[in-house]
Amino acid sequence: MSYVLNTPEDQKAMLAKIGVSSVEDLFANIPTELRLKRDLAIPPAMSEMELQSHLSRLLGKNQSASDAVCFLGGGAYDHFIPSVVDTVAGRSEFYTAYTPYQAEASQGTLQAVFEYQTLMCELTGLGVANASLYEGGSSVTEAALMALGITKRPEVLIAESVHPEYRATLETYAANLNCRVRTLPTPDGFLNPDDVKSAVSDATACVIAQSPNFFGHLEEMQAIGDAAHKVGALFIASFDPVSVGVLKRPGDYGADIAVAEGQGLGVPLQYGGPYLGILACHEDSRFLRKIPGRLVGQTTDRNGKRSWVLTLQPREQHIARANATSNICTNQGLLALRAAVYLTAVGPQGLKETAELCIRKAHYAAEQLTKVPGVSLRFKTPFVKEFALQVPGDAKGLLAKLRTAGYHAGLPLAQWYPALANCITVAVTEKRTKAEIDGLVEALKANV
Amino acid sequence: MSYVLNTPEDQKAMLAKIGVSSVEDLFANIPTELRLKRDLAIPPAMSEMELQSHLSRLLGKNQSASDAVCFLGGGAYDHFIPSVVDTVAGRSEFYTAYTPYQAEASQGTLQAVFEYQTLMCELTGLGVANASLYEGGSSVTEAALMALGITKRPEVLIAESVHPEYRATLETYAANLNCRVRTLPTPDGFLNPDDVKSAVSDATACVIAQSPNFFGHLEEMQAIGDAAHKVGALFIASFDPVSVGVLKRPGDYGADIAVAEGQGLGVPLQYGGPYLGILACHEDSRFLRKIPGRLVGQTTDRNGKRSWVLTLQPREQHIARANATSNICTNQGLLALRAAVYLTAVGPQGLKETAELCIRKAHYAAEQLTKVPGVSLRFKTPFVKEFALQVPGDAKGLLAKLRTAGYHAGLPLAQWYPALANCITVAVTEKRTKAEIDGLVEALKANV
Amino acid sequence: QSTELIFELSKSGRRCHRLPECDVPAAKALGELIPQEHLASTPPPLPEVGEIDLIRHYTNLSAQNMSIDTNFYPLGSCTMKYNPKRHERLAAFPGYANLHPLQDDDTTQGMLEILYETQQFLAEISGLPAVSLQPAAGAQGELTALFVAAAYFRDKGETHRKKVLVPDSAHGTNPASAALAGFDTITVKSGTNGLVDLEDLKSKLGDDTAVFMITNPNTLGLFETQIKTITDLLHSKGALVYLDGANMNAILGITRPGDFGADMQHYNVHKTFTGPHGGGGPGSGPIAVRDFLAPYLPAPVVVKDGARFKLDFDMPKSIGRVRSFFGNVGILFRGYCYIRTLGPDGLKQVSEQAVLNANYLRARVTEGFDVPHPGPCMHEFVASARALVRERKITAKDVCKRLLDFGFHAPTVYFPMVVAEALMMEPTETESKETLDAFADTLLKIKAEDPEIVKTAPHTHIVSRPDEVKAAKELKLRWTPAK
Amino acid sequence: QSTELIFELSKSGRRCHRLPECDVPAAKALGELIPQEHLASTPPPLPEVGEIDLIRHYTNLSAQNMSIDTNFYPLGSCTMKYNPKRHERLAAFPGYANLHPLQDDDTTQGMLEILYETQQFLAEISGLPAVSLQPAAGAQGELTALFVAAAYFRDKGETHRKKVLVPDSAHGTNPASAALAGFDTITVKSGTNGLVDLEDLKSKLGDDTAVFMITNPNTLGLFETQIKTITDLLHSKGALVYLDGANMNAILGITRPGDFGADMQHYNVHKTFTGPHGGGGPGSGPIAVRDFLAPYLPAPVVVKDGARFKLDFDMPKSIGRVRSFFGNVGILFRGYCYIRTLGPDGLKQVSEQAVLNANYLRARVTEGFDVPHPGPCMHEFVASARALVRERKITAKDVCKRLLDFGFHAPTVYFPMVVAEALMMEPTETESKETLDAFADTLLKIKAEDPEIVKTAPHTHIVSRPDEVKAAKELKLRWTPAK
Repeated sequence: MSYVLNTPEDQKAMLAKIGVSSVEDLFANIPTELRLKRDLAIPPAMSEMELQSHLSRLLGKNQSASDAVCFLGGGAYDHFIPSVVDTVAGRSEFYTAYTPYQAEASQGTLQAVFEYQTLMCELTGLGVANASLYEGGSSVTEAALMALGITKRPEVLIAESVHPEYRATLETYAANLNCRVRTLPTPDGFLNPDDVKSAVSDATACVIAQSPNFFGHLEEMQAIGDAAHKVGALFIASFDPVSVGVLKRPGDYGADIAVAEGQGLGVPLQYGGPYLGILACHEDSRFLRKIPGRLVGQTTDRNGKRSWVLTLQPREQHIARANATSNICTNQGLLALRAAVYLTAVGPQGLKETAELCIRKAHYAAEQLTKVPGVSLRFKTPFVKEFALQVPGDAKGLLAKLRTAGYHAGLPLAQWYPALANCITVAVTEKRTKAEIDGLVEALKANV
Repeated sequence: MSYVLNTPEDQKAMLAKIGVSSVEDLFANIPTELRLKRDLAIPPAMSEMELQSHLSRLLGKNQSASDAVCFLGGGAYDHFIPSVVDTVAGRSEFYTAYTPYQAEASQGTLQAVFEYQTLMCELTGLGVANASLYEGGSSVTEAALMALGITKRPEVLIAESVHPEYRATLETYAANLNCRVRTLPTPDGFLNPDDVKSAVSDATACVIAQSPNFFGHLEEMQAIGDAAHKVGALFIASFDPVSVGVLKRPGDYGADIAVAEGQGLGVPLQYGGPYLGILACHEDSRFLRKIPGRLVGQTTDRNGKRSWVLTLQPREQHIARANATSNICTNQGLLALRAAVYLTAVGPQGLKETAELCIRKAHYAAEQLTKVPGVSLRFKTPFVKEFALQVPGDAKGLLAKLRTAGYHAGLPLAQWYPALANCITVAVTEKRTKAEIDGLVEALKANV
Repeated sequence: QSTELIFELSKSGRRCHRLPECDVPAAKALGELIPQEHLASTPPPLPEVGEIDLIRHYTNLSAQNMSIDTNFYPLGSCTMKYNPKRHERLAAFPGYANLHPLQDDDTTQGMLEILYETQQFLAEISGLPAVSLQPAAGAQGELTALFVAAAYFRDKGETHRKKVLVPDSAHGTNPASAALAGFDTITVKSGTNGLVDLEDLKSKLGDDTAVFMITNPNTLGLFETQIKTITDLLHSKGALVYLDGANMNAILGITRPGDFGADMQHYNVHKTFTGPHGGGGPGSGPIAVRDFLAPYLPAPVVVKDGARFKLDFDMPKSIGRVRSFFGNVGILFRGYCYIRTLGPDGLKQVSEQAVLNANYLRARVTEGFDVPHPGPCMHEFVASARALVRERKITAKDVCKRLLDFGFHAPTVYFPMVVAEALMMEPTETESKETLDAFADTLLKIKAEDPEIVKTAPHTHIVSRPDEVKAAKELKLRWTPAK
Repeated sequence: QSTELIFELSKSGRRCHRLPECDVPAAKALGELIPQEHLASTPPPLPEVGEIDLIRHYTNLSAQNMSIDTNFYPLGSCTMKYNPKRHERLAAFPGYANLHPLQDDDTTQGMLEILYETQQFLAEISGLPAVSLQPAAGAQGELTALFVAAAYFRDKGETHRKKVLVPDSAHGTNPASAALAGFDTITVKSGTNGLVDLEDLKSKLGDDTAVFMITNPNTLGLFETQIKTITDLLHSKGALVYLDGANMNAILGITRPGDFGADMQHYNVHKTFTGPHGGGGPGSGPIAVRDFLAPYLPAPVVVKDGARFKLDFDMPKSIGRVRSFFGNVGILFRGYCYIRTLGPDGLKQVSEQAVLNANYLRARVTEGFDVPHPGPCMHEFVASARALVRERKITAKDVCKRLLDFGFHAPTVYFPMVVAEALMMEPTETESKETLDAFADTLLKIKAEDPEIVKTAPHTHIVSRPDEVKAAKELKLRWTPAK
């Protein structure tokens, strides 16, 4: 089975036109000794009906966020996705199109990306946003690379409270370049601006902090940024795009580059990807020369009509090759579209209400959960939709028991922070009801 | 909450233009004493998130054909629906369009219906098909009304083995017209052509038989049709559109009008509707004058380009009013589209294989089930994908037990045929696997 | 894009959908399972195409339609309001989509609860307490109501009531349904004010009158101000009043047919409660009736028995079935979702804003067109292109065709028949002032355009003015292979 | 249709999505939960529109795109094959779509089984046994492979290997990735036959060579016949060979990179295995490497431990992560569905028919265009419009723009740079002979058209030749409200 259309008659006519006698002849340039002399060892073909049964069976083994109440966060959240998002992203003119190199045949994608770029500027309070990157970790890393290029300084400082997988990504990239990454410890669940002040120097290209941080708690972003700026370093802020419905935006507290994981903006959890890397920065030629990924710009066509094209392509790999600002080729076009539709659907009021519901429900949950004996908030700083709890005894074992009770109750932090041995983070989105939170509290009571 | 767009400022501007001071003024023509002075007693508004949770909860109470293995038939079947059917029917240009009265703005729908009509001709072996009717029962009824009109005779003969709900529908309509409906008994699970010969007369407008019939068994359609034709009556055949992948078509065995429930052609079970009423007949002016429902015809536009329009509209209610051939206004456009896509997706070979798989699996199931003590085939005639079983003891109680075991095992026939007290019909589509059939056999063994 | 028919794309041997191998023993030839006389020698000659052919064909065909999701669609009497996307998502949930119609009630309690509540909502909105969800469409709803009326009169022994009165402005389905229910149709005239001519009605009303079928608001978009007088009059003669519910979008939560004297009504769930129109269907046409007519409704209805819901077939006076299975549940389901989304305030707001939009558009359109009947209108109104025909030889149809060039679907044209060169416009509550203004501006612009451009329109669509006479004369209702 | 921006449709107070009331106690002001200094005074100035505005806007925007589902899309090097609809249905199953990336392995056994099998399939198809599914796109796959190579050489103490050799016909991502991995890029020339110039390669190869990045079949659509000689040569110098897997569609089941000497390769799952391109992403770029490179792969990989699957993070030599979470699982999931649908025979058929289609189209195109390199080609080929420029002043770009008027997407243009006025065409196996003929006929027709029409094309699209210079000069990367 394949999606091939040529019938035996077609093939005969085509071979005749080509002037060869068999399809095999077309592969004559592949030396015989390099040919695979057997069938590939993969399972035999399946019809659609069989494939669907097969996957129903396999996926039935998973216990997804539809099968258990989900309080998991850590950079991916169970936010509600309005049906209009699926409807628009399901238009095959969007999802089966390629990169909009032929502008006339791609105005739909181009305009949607231009709108996405504008929306990202509105979310971040900054002047320019690119057409998206792979995910949150890529955004942090590319922002750091930008800062290294812009400042021509060798050192990146990053808070330990930034998503550990973003930090790991940055470190992988940095390992091969002439730069160093220093992690600033956050033993109390936040980055102390005084520690930043003592850590920065004229070697510092940038300071990277995240707020709400990986524990869900807020950082003193203005003070951190000020400390960075004092030595001429850039300040890179990793933020939660849903939270800015009520919180100040990166541009409001002085970030030079804002980065985020955009999954919360209408992207399904889908086991971690594809997600959406957001990156916005100052509208400043120093930044524009170094911004990675695609950019859509407005122009006019030969009849003077407003239109959109990919622009500043000379930065990109397919033109600049080894001198490109980044090796990135694909953006996450379809996810950028989802985010644009999501933000349009919720509007300013809806984003505000969503953020506020998350905050209220998270605080209610924290209040109720910490009434359970032995359970306490691990950190004292304010939090948004996620928070770190100290639980009695073995966190992993406790979480396993809560799963049996129907709750994905939280993430055990020890895998990333060995010092936080019996701590978990609990995330509460607008989808969680009081009844579900109360249910979790009861289940916790029964299992500690 | 509603889908209203007017803001308070819009409303003010609009009222000013109209020249009234409030929306209330626009309702001045409704006498005060007729106004509803209270709120409607319906529950308060729900957000999308709440509605989705609410319906998840309600639908979770159902045990659908996804939750238990489905052997139910009786005119609605759990056939596989290729994903392309959903994709096409999900195009909003199709599902949010109206009746194609403005041909230029509706060529998509018109061409799709023209293709549907052609496909129905190919399925039935007849020359003309309409743009669809409500469902199987409407098709039988409208065909009978056609026959009454064409022959100007007063009597309709219908086999008792025709779907009982189609017969009930026909009787409801006939009750108000100058005609009579006589049901020809089928005590052995089929209509004996000899009984037809003795029943027909020059008062007979038509004979209606169904094959495979309500029990899933075949009728001697050629002989029944011959008997009808002998007295100048029409022969109306109700058939299964999937079965003609291997069975003779109504046109092949002499039917004058072919009718069917089209649900099996890519329409979800969705608790009984919307489904698809198929109706095809001879290409003959006597028939064309009486054919109910919409028809799409080919023509050319003012530049000579092939195009499609609704045609023969003078038959229809919006022009002929009381003299219309039928009162039907809507067809089942979206379901006709689904059927067209389904048939295009399966093609001749796929329809054949589907029909053959149903037959083979049904016969395997019958063979295995009748090995269970006390279980036997109720009728001796050949069957296709459904068959009638005699079971020991209380059929309804047995079925309830099998449901607990995870099987929608069959339909108890007594509700329609009191004489068939402990009989059930079991339907087996191409979706049922050997493992599922064997599972049913085991469950039956354990419960008889 | 190509306008080839799918049959013309067919090539022998191509395939899209494939079936699995047979997993039950298949040693026997098919002819051993089914007698040879029943078997065809070949399957039907369906098209043979690949999946990419199929998808491109239908995707490109879809682009040849105007639709609510792409264009303003002010088709009078059709209530082309926005169809919420959440309904499509919810209707695809397997717990609904994969529910077999003949499952035991024990396995459909969630579904039955939805349908039971839907019955209650429709009863409350109409002020008529007994509801049948069975009719598949508005026209079948009308017919079912007339069957109910006929059964009621038969039961009362009043079989002499053979006449159904219908205003001249009524939808064509009204007289067609009356005929199919075995009644004779008598037309009642409209007055110059567009309302039922009371004197004409009185003159035609008699002891043989079974039912008066009235549309209110009527097809001119006017509320029948004397409706109570009319219904009282009918009742005084022992006749029933049937309300054509096509225009319910104007009066949700504002006035109820049961309260102004209707004994029966149908709903178009696909109009008022946003079932998508699907290019001409499916619809759903439930009816609501007074208590004394309840026994005659089609069976089954959903009843609540303690905490359990069930289908009640025990209705000895029922007219029987008007279709197989329960009804067009898919559309009812969407209607249920809509009513639950809006609640009482939202529903009332629908009618208020639909009426506001119609009156605003009416005010804009009167800047250049006659609107023969006085305002305020309800949810729709009828303009006339009479003057345009006279002055510039541009017909209502020409205007409609030209509108298509500007991305607007046409209004309903030449209906109702009581208005010459009628253009019937229903904007619905889901359109914005900006859209209404853009449409009105375009209408006014067309009025002033070079008549030649208007009379040869549309110019931007895939076809222009298909020849309807030729279609009917050289009847070609199916594709046939070229020889 | 309107081309207004969504911001221009905004009106204060309009809403689409609504939230439920807060169901937990909400007595406290927000400022009591979150210190005031963190709170904004207003939410971001997002557009305010109704649901119908949103849907019409984006539905009409979508219609301004060409796409596989509506048009032939012979974009060379992009493998624009048909994207099966079943994948979209299956990827929406809640058991996949609602799976959180940080769930415990106990709750994701089905998912892990799918990913484990995907690793195995990709290893088998490449002949390279160790697979990482983590890279988010082809470019990231390349980069990850180079990180792996760097780590390997570091581990071996061969840090002097600082050079990466890249043919001049390579994709731009190759040198860009090499630079980002800290290597110096050296370009290797192609010979007149379009293949790697072996002498040039030898002259640039040295003890400081880390990796040779080769695309095979190369971007001219030619199989590097001396590939084994090349890879042996590299290995003899202790260097690694990296295969750019963009063109895997030509060789599935026919020859394997591992068998012809590659040590590492990436896949474009969105090209070869039908992940939809999404208007420019998401992609997915897993890599496969030889056993001795396995320890350096990014963690985690999926391993099987008895009957249980788990994410293995215990990889002390791993380069670390190249992204958060597991990978672009949605695309991998579709690739898995595709491979399971086709099986070994189907996959081989893909390459056979892709190559047949390319050669047939090549034969048709040579009727009117130069194709500088000798055939047979593999899955794509590069034609040149050189003669057309000379004779009729029509450029490759003009031809591309004019193709749009006839409903065909353009080929890839001006790439690879080694061919002047390059038109790179990849028809893929999912197109029919009819489509290829229609496309070739159109190309030949354009060649003979009035040059003025061609040079001003397209004429049937919403815009024509947007000014790219102006876009870059008068940079406008976002909408701003009019003052």
